Amino acid sequence: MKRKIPVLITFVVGSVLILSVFFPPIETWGEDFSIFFDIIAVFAFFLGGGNLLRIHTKKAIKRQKDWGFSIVTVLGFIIMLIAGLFKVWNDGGIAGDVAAPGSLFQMMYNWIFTPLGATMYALLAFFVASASYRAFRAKNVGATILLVASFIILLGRTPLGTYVTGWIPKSLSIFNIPDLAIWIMTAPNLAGQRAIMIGIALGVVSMSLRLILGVERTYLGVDNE
Amino acid sequence: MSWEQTFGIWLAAAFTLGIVSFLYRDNIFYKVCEAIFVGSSAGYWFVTYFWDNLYRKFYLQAFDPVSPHIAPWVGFILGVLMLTRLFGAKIAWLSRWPLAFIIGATAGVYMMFYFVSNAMLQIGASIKPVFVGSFGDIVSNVLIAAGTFCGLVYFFFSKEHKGVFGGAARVGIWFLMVTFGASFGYTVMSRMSLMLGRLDFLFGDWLRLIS
Amino acid sequence: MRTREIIAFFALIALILLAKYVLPHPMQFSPTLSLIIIILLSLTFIIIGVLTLQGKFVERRIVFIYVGAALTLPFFMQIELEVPISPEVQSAYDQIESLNPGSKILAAFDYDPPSAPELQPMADAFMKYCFHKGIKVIIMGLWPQGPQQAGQSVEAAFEDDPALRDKIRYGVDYVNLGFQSGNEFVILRMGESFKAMFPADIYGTPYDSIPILRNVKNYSNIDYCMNFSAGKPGTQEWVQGAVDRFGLKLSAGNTAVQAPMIYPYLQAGQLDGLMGGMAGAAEFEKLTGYKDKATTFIKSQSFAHIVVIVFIIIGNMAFLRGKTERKVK
Amino acid sequence: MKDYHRPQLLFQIFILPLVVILSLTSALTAQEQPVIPADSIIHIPAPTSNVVAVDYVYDRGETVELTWNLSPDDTIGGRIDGYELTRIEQSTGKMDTLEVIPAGISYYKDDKLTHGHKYAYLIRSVYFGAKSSPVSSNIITPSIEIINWRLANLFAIAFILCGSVIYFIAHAKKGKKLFIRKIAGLEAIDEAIGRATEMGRPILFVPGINDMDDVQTIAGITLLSRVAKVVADYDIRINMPVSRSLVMTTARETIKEAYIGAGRPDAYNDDMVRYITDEQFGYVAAVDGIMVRDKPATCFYLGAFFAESLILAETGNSIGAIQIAGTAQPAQLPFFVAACDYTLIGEELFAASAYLSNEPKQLGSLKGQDVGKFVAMIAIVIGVLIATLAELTGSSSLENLSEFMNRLFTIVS
Repeated sequence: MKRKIPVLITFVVGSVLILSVFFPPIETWGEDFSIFFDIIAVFAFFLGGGNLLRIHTKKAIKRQKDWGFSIVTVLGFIIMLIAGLFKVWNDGGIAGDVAAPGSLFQMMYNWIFTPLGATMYALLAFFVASASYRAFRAKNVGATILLVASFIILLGRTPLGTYVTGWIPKSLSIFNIPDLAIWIMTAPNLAGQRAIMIGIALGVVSMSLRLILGVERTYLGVDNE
Repeated sequence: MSWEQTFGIWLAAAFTLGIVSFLYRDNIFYKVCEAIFVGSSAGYWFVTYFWDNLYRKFYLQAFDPVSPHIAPWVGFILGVLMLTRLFGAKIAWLSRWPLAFIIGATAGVYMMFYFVSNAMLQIGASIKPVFVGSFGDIVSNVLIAAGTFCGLVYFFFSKEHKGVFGGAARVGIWFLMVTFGASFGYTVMSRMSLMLGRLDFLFGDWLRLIS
Repeated sequence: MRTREIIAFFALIALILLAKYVLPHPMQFSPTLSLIIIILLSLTFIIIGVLTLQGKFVERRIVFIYVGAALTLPFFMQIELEVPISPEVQSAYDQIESLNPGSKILAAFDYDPPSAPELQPMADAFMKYCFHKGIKVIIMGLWPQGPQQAGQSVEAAFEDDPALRDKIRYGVDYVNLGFQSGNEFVILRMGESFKAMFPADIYGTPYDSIPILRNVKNYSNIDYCMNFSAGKPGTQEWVQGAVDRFGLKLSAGNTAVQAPMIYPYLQAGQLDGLMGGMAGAAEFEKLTGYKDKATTFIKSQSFAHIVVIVFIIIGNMAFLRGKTERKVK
Repeated sequence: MKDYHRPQLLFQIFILPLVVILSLTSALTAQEQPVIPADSIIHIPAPTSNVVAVDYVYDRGETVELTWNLSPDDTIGGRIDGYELTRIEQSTGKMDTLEVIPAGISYYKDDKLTHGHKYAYLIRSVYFGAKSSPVSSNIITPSIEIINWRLANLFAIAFILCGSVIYFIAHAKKGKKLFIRKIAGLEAIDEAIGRATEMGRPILFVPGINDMDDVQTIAGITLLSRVAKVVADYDIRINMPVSRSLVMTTARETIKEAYIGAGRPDAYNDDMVRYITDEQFGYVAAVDGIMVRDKPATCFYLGAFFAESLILAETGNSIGAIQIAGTAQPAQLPFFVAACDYTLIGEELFAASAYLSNEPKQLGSLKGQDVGKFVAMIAIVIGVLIATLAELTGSSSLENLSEFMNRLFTIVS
């Protein structure tokens, strides 16, 4: 019984939502699902947040390696929670907008959250260079095409490209690097994108059916009989 | 500049340098930044979920004085079932129901969504006359149609990549490689501009070395 | 704390003090000095090339140093670069150019501070251009921080031309409806009614009492839409939800990583124009005439691109060197 | 009597000049409105004709489409502003003035109705406040349609695809052997885990940063069950930092089940799966920290990834781990292809769990996918051929066929 009901729920909910596209009276059920999901996710967060607190406090108490940083994480979590749930220094009080300027929550967001997130994201500038240095090597035909296509786009998307091939006459403009870069983006790139997108759609259809028909059940901790 | 702003800028600069130090190697400055980031961001998202979803989407709708909605209660009940995991294995299996609901709904909603936007529209967009417009357009159109076709051949599962079929599959992977190379090259620019944003902060707002 | 970490800490403090109190503000290298720096750096590339051919391969942290230098030094150099205009940015600009004063643009801000460096310059140029052309802007966002970024664009427009501060009135010439969660379902619902998704603006004023929104019920009552997107939900969802279903006319500004994925929609005619990454921002700044950050950033980007290109070449030299070595063995 | 005159006097002294000044200033400042032509006061625009209200089909009975002939005055530069619409609900007689439709447009979609009620519409041509006599439409009762026939083409194609997936699953259940070609990225999963067993170092599994409401995350979790089986058998330490609480609970279920299946339920420990944070880059910072400190031998990145894909892949590369990635985010595939040892491209991520399970039922669904690809390939080849021939020969029959092919794949909602 424990395993039959979840599979049944998945089947019923899945098939109803697939068919809801075709039947106007139940057309908007797909949209309602997103609200249900958001509410369930908040409850699930109690498990997640609880796990975070448990692991880091256990690590701090037992003085395992790097236990000092666990204390910092727990403190950061609790301070942010208090600042947000009780709307500390928020002009609008408890009814004010949680991200109101001047509130502790928004201050912590601007001073801690944004610089850390933006800098972590910015590390990509270095990683993209080291990945290009390491990975773009003409090992085989595929890798060479990857290298050449990236090379042309790199040149084409900055003023550099115009300098290198600016002299090519208008008639042969396709070989002018910036135009070649745009052509690569709009023709071959498009073909590859389309093949991948169509493939993804078919993959999603097949996997969704496997989930709904109960062929794929491992996610439920249900062993395949 | 108020003292808060100066303190804020110095703190942000310290965090920026702490994260960048990871490029050299893992060190104490990075560990501090990581710990603060993990803790504060987890708190941020819980607060956002609490006010956006629990308060606005559930409480305001379910207890709306004018027309209380029933639908949010479905989410609430399934949410409570999720919490049964906390009370021992005897009733923890109940938490599988909301999971089954989510997975079933996601499979149902996204199947049609992906099928319409990725498959139907992209196939529809591929069906257009080839010999139209200038010579350049003709070459592009032929390439797009052939590339999409060969790309699909590459993804074919039930036939070995041999002979003519193998040839088409190889042309397909070449098109995919052009797509990957182009996207990679195109994004090098955006990644650089992210770091520019940080450098503009460090040398502009913080050290005031640039206007 | 290892000793190296302590030394690094104090070295950093010294550098900060030097920068804060010793160096001139703002620091500018003369054109000749700039040229000398460029030549010196280019020479070091040759040294690395020779080392690679001798089998001593350069490790990734050297690449990091070069990228850091290529991004930072141009800030202080006085050199000019000419920016070519691509067709998709031109058509995005032409679409807005064709709107006559008083028409309404829905500006969807779907990005956050981490992706602001690329999209903020576009948004700033867009806001300045709309305000000066008398186009009314309806701001909303599918990302929590989107509307805040829009506020920064409005502020940038006012700073750039203080006369705008009293000419442009909130609620009449522009409105900020704030963030609404629900991703693509918000877009679908807005097809029926904006008010359903945004009962009030970011300051809590009810929808009906905002002059600019008086006869704006849904997409059919606005003249154009510009979407600044850094991922999901973003331009793809706007195309699927608003263009395909409600025939909304749309142009978009995307981070460079998103742009390639959006090209199919441009090609299929679902999207009028597309500004990709910093180059797109610099082109749009040039077209609208409001040159700002993107124009200066494009210099650093070009140098960084050169570094990446050179290291791709060096990487292949290392690969060939390795291959001949394997053949010799 | 005197008082009677005073108000008039007041009127002449104060009000009349005020009105004149106001109208003058408004005429000057309001650049948009053209200056009021002299003869407008007497000109009343001609009314419209043939106002028809039609129930918008395939809806929840809340939409009616209204069409009418343009008023004879409605020509280029004609003296007409537009058409004012008024809706009358027959049962209550309630009248709502909807809005003024600009001149030149003869269509309006009213979607604020309730099914089953009777409605009628009045249209007046409007020109600077002067309104024509109302022309009324027929009485209409919007009804709910159960089936949206407009999506028949979508239903047909989806039916073929789903039908073939279900057919092949059933076909496989009857024990028929199905041929599926070797997929490099998938074969490598076992090899990569083997490497972890030799080196005795943990496996890192990253299920992407989206929640369980994304099919890519579900695909990642189904692949986790394959990896977890091998991990349970060889007693390798698995380290799974997650970015969403729901993914944490599902992943724990999956790994616990694998350990039970391997007969070692006691070896399972909830802390194998740890919640980090919902924030994209906070999560990436923590995973990078785990990689550099734990030095896993194999890293799996299977799920929805965005900008952080390359941060993970480059850090994983710097510690010398074997990396297998899989995502259906086209924008991130280039980075995984460049920086990882094996990459499952889009569709391969969804096919992976079926492929690795080697169960006939699962492989059947891959065959169904191939039918979809076959349909797509045929549609493109035939579609392009017909469209091109129609273009060259200009024969109407070919053009109709080409039009049909296009309509087959366009969705009109």
